Amino acid sequence: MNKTIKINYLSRVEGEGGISIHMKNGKVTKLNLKIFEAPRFFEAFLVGRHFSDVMDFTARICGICPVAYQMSSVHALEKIFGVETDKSIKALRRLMYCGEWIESHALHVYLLNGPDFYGIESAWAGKEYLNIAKKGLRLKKIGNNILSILGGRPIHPVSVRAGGFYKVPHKKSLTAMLPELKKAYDESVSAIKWAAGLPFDENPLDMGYVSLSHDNEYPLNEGRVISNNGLDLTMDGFLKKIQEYQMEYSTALHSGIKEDTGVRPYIVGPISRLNLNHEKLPSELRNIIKESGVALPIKNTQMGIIARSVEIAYAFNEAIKIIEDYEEPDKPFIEFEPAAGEAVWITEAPRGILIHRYEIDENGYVKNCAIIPPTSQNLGHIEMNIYHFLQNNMDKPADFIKTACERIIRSYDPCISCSVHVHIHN
Amino acid sequence: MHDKSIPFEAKIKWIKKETRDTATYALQITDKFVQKKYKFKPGQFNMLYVPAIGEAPISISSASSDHDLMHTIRIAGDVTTHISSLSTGSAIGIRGPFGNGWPLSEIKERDLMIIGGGLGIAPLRSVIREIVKTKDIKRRNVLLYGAKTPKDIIFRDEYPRYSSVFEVHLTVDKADPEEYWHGDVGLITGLLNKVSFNPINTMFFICGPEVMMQNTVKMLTLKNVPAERIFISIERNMNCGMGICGHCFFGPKFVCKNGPVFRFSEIAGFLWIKEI
Amino acid sequence: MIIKIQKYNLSHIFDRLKSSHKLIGPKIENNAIILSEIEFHDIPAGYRDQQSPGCYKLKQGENAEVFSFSPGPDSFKRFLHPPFAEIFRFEKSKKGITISPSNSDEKPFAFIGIRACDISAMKLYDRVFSGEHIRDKTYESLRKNCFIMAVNCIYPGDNCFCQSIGTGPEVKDYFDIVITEIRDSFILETGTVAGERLLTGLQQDRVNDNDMKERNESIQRCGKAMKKAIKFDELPWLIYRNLEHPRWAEIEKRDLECGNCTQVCPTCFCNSSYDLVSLSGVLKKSEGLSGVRIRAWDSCFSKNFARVHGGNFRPSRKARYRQWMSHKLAYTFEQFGLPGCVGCGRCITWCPVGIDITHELEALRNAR
Amino acid sequence: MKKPKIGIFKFASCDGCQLSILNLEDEILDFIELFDISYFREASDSPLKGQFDIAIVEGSISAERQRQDIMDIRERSRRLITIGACATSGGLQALRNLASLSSYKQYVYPSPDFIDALPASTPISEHVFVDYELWGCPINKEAMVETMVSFLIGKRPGIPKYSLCMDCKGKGIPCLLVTNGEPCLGPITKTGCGVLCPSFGKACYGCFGPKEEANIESLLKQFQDMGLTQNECIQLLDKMNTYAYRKVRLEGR
Ligand SMILES: Cc1cc2nc3c(=O)[nH]c(=O)nc-3n(C[C@H](O)[C@H](O)[C@H](O)COP(=O)(O)OP(=O)(O)OC[C@H]3O[C@@H](n4cnc5c(N)ncnc54)[C@H](O)[C@@H]3O)c2cc1C
Ligand code: SF4
Ligand code: SF4
Ligand code: SF4
Repeated sequence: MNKTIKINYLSRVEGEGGISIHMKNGKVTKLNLKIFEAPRFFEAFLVGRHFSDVMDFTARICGICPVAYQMSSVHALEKIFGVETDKSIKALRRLMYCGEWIESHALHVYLLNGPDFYGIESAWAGKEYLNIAKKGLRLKKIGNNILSILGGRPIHPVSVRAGGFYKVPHKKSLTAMLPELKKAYDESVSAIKWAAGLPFDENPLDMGYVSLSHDNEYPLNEGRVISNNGLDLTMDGFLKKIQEYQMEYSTALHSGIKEDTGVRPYIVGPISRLNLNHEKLPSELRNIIKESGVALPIKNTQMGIIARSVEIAYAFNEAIKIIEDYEEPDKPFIEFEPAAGEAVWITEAPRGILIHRYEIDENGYVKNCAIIPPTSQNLGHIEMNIYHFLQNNMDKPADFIKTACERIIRSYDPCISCSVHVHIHN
Repeated sequence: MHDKSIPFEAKIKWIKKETRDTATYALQITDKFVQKKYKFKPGQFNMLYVPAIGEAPISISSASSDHDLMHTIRIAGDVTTHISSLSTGSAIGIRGPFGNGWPLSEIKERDLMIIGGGLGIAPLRSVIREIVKTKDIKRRNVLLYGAKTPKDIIFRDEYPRYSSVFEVHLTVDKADPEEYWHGDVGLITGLLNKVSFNPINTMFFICGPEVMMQNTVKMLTLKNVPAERIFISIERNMNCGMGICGHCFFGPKFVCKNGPVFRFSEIAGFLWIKEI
Repeated sequence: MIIKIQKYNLSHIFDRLKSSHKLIGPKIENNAIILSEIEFHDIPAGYRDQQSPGCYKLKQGENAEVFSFSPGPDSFKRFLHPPFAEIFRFEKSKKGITISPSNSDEKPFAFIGIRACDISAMKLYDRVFSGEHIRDKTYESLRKNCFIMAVNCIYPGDNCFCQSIGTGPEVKDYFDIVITEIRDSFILETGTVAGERLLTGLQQDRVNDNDMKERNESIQRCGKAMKKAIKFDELPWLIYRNLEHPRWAEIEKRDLECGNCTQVCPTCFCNSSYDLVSLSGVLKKSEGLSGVRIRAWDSCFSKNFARVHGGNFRPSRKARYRQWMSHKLAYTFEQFGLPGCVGCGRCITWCPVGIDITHELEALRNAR
Repeated sequence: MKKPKIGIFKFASCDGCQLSILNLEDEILDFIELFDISYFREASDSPLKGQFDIAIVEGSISAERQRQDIMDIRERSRRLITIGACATSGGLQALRNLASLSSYKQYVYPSPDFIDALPASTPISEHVFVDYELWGCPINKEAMVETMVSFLIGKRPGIPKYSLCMDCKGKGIPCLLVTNGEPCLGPITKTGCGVLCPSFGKACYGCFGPKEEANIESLLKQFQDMGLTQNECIQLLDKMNTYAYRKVRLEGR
């Protein structure tokens, strides 16, 4: 029995991609997750630019998670220049990231992924779903507001610079947000239960989860890279541990963890973060997870929607804490002299760890750079996941397989625009 | 004083099509009180307002003795296009009247020559109708009007009536082969050469495209008409109509407030300066 | 009424004024002196600014005087002629059009530390927006009951030339109170009953002849110290004679047309009105529309400013620059009987490429 | 009145401008009420078919496949609006137009031959007729609303083309160029962002592209007088709207 399944253009994912599958005699003979988003060559034209352009440029890789790019790059640069920012700057950056997590996760949970569970083609295709979508938009808006206060606008904010911020907000303008943040937090907590109650297909998969880990916080901007398979590496160490490779059908590079037997796919993102760091969550959230009957670790990627919902609630919680503790710094940024050097930095983008590596010359210009976005790290894993699914569902009708594959892909919240800007570093 | 920055409502009473892109609209001011208080002079204009689209300055083309308040409008851009899509009974906003109007007091003892080009006849119609109403034929009244083609002649059916009081001369830039045309062909300046007048005792009211006015004025000056006797109505971009927005500057003049009618001698120094 | 007070006593006047007015005065923000709602301690006492064409530097003052600085980019204009003002709301339905004028019921402004040049500009504004023939409600509602606490300049800014126009440095009229700083005191003169009422019962000293002498001398000294000047009596003819001078084409090369000069100019009033409709203002069911009419700052430097259907009266940059300068130095006299340039020097300082109106005027004088 | 049919299309871009539409939040439901969004990959499954009253296009043309697609979309659409720096001026990725494609491919990809990329990243208007261009990186959502409302009620969108400085002054922000000597692109850049960078004390870096008749040479000369090198000046312009700024400079010559 031969079967060919093709999705020319994936919808409700960010960027341009498709998939083509071929099965023959009960075997999957071809499984190509095609990424045909046109390449934009970011790493190439970053070379020769002044370091101060880096945050503005890399933000343009992705309109959904620009802050992630700014965070990975600004920390990498600060590491090169030996700049240690003070406590309140660190807190503000964390707050900014919370805004982005909320905005990005809410978009995915309510507008992109949510409709899958209701069998509709878009968030506005059904009257019943519209109220759920509205709630999502409300949460998303608050995430955007956080970003607007800190960076002027939610997409490509303008305030991040090496050493701190161009300008930091007054405490007043932040505390003004507290009432709506608290309301949103409550709403997002009950949304965890909603997410946990959605119908999930059976497709458990043993996976290699990878995320940052930090001694006393849920990871965002700092930490070591760990996995459930015993990995525990510094940021530099992790970059050495992975291998990037190009597939003929994809403008995005894939990557995997180097092992004696070859490269092994791994998964990054909310599921990994939650599985590896849930004990860093506030106890209230831990209880909610338990009450909702969610068994950790999550082994089904469809349940990513739960992990995202948990993280939305966490981000609200964290934002409230940060704002309440916030003290305006004396100066929005620390002065420094740029110096030659190189560094790797990894932060937790909404979709998982985002790796940046820069080499700067003595005048402060970029000599070399590499960016490995979370989605390209996940590509191999997505293929593996689909492969696994196909093996158990080979006999199902093509339409069923098609929808299921699309749902699997979507459950990773892949950001294809991001993924095509990778650069082989080794 | 009425706040002229706030429009009031009027309803379209009737519409008469003049040419393919121009029509005359009779308006009735809705509010009785405003209606009563609303007074204008020939040559003044209103800012017509289509909510959400914007405003356009439009001359009043009726005489104050006319029963209806009329505007004759050519489709030019957003606002005028929207007006052209309105029908009888539709509402429109008005602010005004604005501007100074034609100096009727100055023609008392003199002959009058009205020179209109294209749509420039609209604000002049106001004067024409006023004079026709009063049958003032002690003086010599001449009307020269030029349009692009016979089809573009505005108020075409009205000239026979005006000829009881005015010597009417029509000309077109180009005769239309499809239509019988027995009038003149050529620019308005050509017509001016054919009509005799007393340069010392005639007043000139001119309105039309800026080049036409420039050339007409040039010729009149050559024919020894004193600059004080020539009045022209100027067009500029307008936004407020009352001298606070600065869009309509013509040299030191606000066209909306000091004009749109200017004595040529007042602005002679600026008329020839490019991009003033 | 003329009185003398100890400097710190000014804060009591502030307190009194605060109950009825919004105090608008100088304050440092982002390395420059701007105007905003202030407290007494916000006044950048002792600061000096160094200004040159296209350059402004604020120096933490060693000066003993409180009002030793000169005006920054801001002026009363932002408050009386807001950059963005709602004129009315409209609603159109099948039935007709409803217009509801927008009103603000905020406290009136008190302008603290406003200088002679800006007072001159305010006089002009009063004529522009509420002259003989027009009453602009938007302006009038903001202007009504304003309190003017002016200051006589005793140091000129580096780009000031009000002396040569006669618009400063002394505040001669149009004030409720005018302050002159002498050593450790302020001399306060009142110009209106409102001014007098504010000062009654305040702890004060007698003003003697010496004080007044010192007052007059320091203002005079300030006038003499100005580095810039224009030949005022040659205006407007110098401009009218030279409307087609080749210099305009030369300026065109440098001119950025960014509009900074017009926006900082306290006499530039040009604006554009337009309707704003949001998506929810398009009422699908009733085929109606609702929205607001906005009046926003504009400038003769915007290309669309002189645009009409099918054309533009000032298509070239040089014509637009000429329009600006001619309006400032020539047209306004004819329009309103007041100078359109009050000599504050703002357009010189805040022009990013430092085009200097006094130099350009000089250049026009020179043979072609 | 039937709802106008809208298609939202993407080419080489970051998705930020499309996201600005979803970021309308409060107004997105009105948007759906007033328009029939019949194609929007990022948010909906419905397939590409039929004609459109408005095609909203994000992203630049940088692969042969895209060149074909944009012509197809244009033929199906009554109006075509480009949104964002990528679609209107080639975007940040147009920086690669300055270098050779093969060297770029080699820099990024181990097997460059698999990659379909045109030698340059170009704005939509280089390929098909564009009815209206919305600038910005990303676009401003109010401008998006104004454009869509204008389409509905039949008028020209009232989006200014003058400099950022005009609005910067309106906001009362002291000029960074004059007070701090920062090389701010405000004087030659179109307004539209809401004066973000100057309000953060950062020099404008030109998200909204050149203003009408930008006098770039004069500003660059000023920057050089302030001590910037030629290379620094060029790099200021070579950002998201490099293609547009370069075009203005070439045409100015
Ligand atoms: C005193 C006077 C009397 C007139 N009398 C008549 C008359 O009797 N009959 C008649 O038909 N016409 C008359 N006109 C001409 C008439 O006002 C114009 O044809 C009319 O303004 C066109 O308006 P519109 O909105 O249709 O055209 P548009 O060109 O769409 O708009 C006109 C105005 O909108 C603004 N505008 C347009 N586009 C832009 C843009 N891209 N950016 C910024 N601003 C823009 C401009 O301020 C412009 O003035 C008169 C004009 C004046 C000054
Ligand atoms: S015309 Fe120009 S110079 Fe005159 S007030 Fe208006 S903006 Fe200022
Ligand atoms: S213009 Fe900017 S924000 Fe818009 S898609 Fe392109 S990179 Fe993203
Ligand atoms: S800061 Fe920039 S945008 Fe603002 S006025 Fe100065 S040059 Fe213009």
